[in-house]
Amino acid sequence: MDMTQLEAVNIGHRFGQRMVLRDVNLSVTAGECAVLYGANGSGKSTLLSLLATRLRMQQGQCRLDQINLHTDGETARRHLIFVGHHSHLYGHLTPLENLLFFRDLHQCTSGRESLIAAITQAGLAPFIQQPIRWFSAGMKKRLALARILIAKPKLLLLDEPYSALDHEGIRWLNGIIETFQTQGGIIVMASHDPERVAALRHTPWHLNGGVLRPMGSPHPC
Amino acid sequence: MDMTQLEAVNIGHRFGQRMVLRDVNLSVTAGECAVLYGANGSGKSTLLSLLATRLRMQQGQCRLDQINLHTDGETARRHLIFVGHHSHLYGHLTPLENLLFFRDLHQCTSGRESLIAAITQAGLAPFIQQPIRWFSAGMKKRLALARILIAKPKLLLLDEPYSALDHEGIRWLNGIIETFQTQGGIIVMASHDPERVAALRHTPWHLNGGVLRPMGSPHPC
Amino acid sequence: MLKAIYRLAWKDVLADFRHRSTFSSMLFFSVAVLLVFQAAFEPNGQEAQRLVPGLLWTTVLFTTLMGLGRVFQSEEENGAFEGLLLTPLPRGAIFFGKWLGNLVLSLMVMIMLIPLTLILFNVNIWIHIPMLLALLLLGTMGLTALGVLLAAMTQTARSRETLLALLLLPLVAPLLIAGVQAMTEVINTGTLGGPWLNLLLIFDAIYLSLAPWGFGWLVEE
Amino acid sequence: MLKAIYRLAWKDVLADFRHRSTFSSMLFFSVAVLLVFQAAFEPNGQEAQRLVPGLLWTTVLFTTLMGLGRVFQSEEENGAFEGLLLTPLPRGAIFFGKWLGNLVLSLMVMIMLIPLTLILFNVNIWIHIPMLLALLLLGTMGLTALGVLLAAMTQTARSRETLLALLLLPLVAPLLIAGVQAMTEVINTGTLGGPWLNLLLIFDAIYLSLAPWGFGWLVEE
Amino acid sequence: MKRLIAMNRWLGWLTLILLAVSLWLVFNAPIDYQQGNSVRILYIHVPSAKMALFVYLALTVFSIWYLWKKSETADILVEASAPVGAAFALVTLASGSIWGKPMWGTWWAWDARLTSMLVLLILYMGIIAIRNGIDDPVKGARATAVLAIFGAVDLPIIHFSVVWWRTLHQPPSFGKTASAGPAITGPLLPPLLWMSLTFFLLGAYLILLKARETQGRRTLEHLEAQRRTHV
Ligand code: HEM
Ligand SMILES: Nc1ncnc2c1ncn2[C@@H]1O[C@H](COP(=O)(O)OP(=O)(O)OP(=O)(O)O)[C@@H](O)[C@H]1O
Ligand SMILES: Nc1ncnc2c1ncn2[C@@H]1O[C@H](COP(=O)(O)OP(=O)(O)OP(=O)(O)O)[C@@H](O)[C@H]1O
Ligand SMILES: [Mg+2]
Ligand SMILES: [Mg+2]
Repeated sequence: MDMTQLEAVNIGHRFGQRMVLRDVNLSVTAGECAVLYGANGSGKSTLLSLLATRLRMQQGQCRLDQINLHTDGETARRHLIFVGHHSHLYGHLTPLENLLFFRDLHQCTSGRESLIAAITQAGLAPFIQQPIRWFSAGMKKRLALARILIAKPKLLLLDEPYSALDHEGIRWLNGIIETFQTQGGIIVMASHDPERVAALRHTPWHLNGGVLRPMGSPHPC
Repeated sequence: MDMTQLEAVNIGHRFGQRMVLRDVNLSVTAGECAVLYGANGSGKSTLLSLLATRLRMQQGQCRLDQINLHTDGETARRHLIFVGHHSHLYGHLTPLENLLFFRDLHQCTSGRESLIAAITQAGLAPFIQQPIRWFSAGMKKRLALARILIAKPKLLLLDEPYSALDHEGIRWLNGIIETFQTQGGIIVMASHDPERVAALRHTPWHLNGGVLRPMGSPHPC
Repeated sequence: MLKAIYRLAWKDVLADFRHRSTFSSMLFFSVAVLLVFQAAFEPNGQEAQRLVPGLLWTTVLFTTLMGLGRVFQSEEENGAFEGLLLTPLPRGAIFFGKWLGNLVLSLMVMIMLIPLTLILFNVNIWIHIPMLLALLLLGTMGLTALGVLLAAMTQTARSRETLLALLLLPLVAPLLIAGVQAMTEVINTGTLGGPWLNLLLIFDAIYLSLAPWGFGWLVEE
Repeated sequence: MLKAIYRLAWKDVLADFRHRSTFSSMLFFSVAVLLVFQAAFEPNGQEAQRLVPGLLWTTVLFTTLMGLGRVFQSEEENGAFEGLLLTPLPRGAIFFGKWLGNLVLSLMVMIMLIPLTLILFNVNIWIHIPMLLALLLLGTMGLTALGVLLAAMTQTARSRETLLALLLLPLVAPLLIAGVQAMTEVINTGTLGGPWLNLLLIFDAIYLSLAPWGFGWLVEE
Repeated sequence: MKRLIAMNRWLGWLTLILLAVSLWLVFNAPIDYQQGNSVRILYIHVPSAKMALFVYLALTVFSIWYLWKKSETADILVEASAPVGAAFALVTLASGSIWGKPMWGTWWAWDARLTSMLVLLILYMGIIAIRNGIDDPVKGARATAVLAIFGAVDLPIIHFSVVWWRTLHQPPSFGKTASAGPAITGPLLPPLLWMSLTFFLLGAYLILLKARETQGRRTLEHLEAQRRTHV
């Protein structure tokens, strides 16, 4: 099998007149986890949205293996999962219904049992019959993250995945990420939490003034 | 001046048939910061909503100085500020308009300049003319927190205040909290982040199975 | 407190009006409704005069209905409605803020709508315009009170708009009938008065006195 | 892909329909609209027959309009619409999923609405029912296509309903006029055909072929 | 609540017996010289019309009780009465229309009573819809109660419509206000009274049945939730 690879070249992005990203170059190979640090409003979420094909690429190019994210969004989306600030869940559906819906729309093949297993792993088994509207912040986050377990993506995009999770939830997530890494997946993550990322094998990057630079030390500020 | 005091006695709460809090007793005096730890879904946000008079008290009693939170919600709300998971901001208004609206509805007396000063402190001065809909997660959080600066509450309720904030934002927030403590305010905060709270003078509590217990060591888990 | 009510109305209507011209879109909507009626019914000369009261009232009713869906929409994002309930205002004040905002908007639409209808349907009853306007305004006061209450009621419901419409129409039917009959009387006899007007006033009084109270019950947790 | 379209329609409508009363609310809303028209216009015996096409079409229009607000409502919470756009489905499929769900619901309402209208307005044209239904269905196909498109367009705009209706009505006016005329012909001559029917078909073809394409453009950022 | 439910079985049998008696009376009642056999619709139409109004009255009382005391029993009763009332309203409208065809020569006319009865049916449907449409049980209960109280404005309009406005519909023909028009007297009256009593009991029986089902469902949901939390 070929090594999976994500290659972003000279990405630039502006909102109105404001240049948020300039000449961003990012290259991540199989099993690697790139962590984006940067101040509030520095453009981390914007970069992730670009990689997730949510925003239209304005400048530069980005490919995941042979797939050009810019021109071939549909194929690209088949191989990536993005868990962002929002949980993308339907409040009136139960956890299981949410995952079933996700599975069908992403055309995954996982059976019902594996969905239930994912929910159990996330610690939500007692709530499997309840509409998720009244879930606590952390419970929603766990369910959003449980989607990683049912699709088998090549690329995982995480925007502040640790927020709202408790201690045990963080361990669970780090476990998932590690497994994903050993299976040759690619991860790009935005975070403000060097302490939590520390447990992972990762490459830190720093985004400042729209420019992305690799960071020497694993402990930034 | 009397010492301000928050006194919650035997608070219980159920959602439908599920008992989320049982016999919670919490007493916080002026200048103290009580930090609630607990697993996801353990009821921290619920407890804060009760203290904020957002949920109706089902069992037990709670008073802030002489004010009974249960029976005299309107007076109580005059003396407290709650910054929760949601920012409670209007997407189509600018930061200044949002704060003006907040000020008028809370019947605070702070002038326009002090609002602008608060926005500047939060690091949002460059964006003062933009509707906040497109702000990044951290920028919204900063604006939500800036409200603390314009009202002079006795009680501050914070639900995971550190999430989405960058390193500098956290320092800023901790500064605000410290000032607030020295002025004799009361803080109750829910968090999953012992590392960040560590910088504060605080009393840790642990919520488990609906029961609230003081925690011995300042570093839980 | 009056200031707070004004502020609330201001946020909903005037700020909106300033940037986005809700007003003109409501006006265009009502003109479009008139056009649809014209296309559907093709009334001839005599018919038209008889139909004018019905046309005006149904147009005002559907325009208000469209506007009402919007009342709580801006409150949804970022949980802003919760923020409103955390202010020290009595619930009645929040209700009247919302009511006032909507009423002002409807009034402005009506001022334009009446002459437009007379022109489009070629009916020569220009001297009655002040009385027509007064009647519509009276009707809209009750209509809006009921509408704001129902909008608050259906805010968290699924298929919100459908439900709002379903609940509003039967409840306003008596008000509508009274309004149409009173207006027919004005057009035929040139005088404002009689039992239908009294009925209209009674319904206004009932709805305006009960609605704030009902609103308080609804939003209490 | 067909499965995904079906799934989308299912989530929006059928699941809702299974345990909730969306369908009956829409049906009774349309009855209420009939009632409002009766109260407003009070047509007599002969007038009624002439008005039936107009009544049916305006009622269907308002009912569809009310239903459309619902289309994207469940997508708002937790940014679920963004989640939909992150699936590997082509945008057209998402459009058709939404369209199908709405069409099915409208169709069911119309099947009940036609006999009810004939009974309530005491018009004896029972033998034409299949043709009336066919005409309404044809019209609704185009109407719903346009409606879903505009609901998506105005989704992020404030004053969504107003704007939606504002944009929808002028575009729909030609379709509506063609429908009313074709139906009048059916009632008068008992035959389905002629230039108005062709016009209806042409509008349907245009809206249905352009709308998915427009949808793709709109949701792209 | 428990006691009410225990009563229910007896109520059921009683209703059945009364139904038999009244049906016997109905089919032995004389045929009206003007209206022919179709007069028998009267025995369905009038009691169900009275019940449609009465159930709404009860619904209003339950709603006030709920808002005041926050009693779950009241909430369950509100939820249970709405469909029963809607059924009675539907029967009234259907039987009225069927009767109207031979009597007035049309299924439907827009007179005040008929229209306000239609409004009542729509209101019932609105109450059912909002009850089902809100996920949060407490919010849903409160919204339903407030709506029901607002809808009560329609009740006097229906009842007095025949007095206030000149209508096609029969004016009241028994009871205190029976002054104008031909009153129902003689042999027609006893079966009507029996039938009214039967319908009253039937209404109470149905409401309690539905209430029991609702309560059972809620308990089941609770047990289910508990079981899952403990496993
Ligand atoms: C769809 C059509 C009809 C509707 C909705 C309707 C509705 C009602 C209602 C609501 C009542 C009870 C009023 C009260 O208790 O305050 C009633 C009573 C009655 N209706 Fe009808 N009705 C309809 C058609 C008819 C027809 C066609 C007849 C016979 C010609 C009829 C004869 C009566 C009589 C005799 C009473 C008893 C009067 C009284 O005691 O108040 N109805 N109807
Ligand atoms: N859709 C948009 N339209 C206009 N401006 C936008 C939009 N999205 C983001 N921005 C702006 O782009 C900048 C970067 O936002 P982004 O969300 O990428 O920041 P971030 O690095 O994720 O910050 P945080 O750490 O607070 O999450 C911000 O100044 C924001 O206001
Ligand atoms: N309005 C509500 N209706 C029903 N259940 C609710 C409601 N609000 C919260 N819950 C339930 O109460 C429990 C406690 O929720 P809460 O939000 O207080 O947890 P939390 O301690 O804040 O968790 P987190 O750390 O994830 O934020 C959860 O199981 C949640 O599902
Ligand atoms: Mg971000
Ligand atoms: Mg929480």
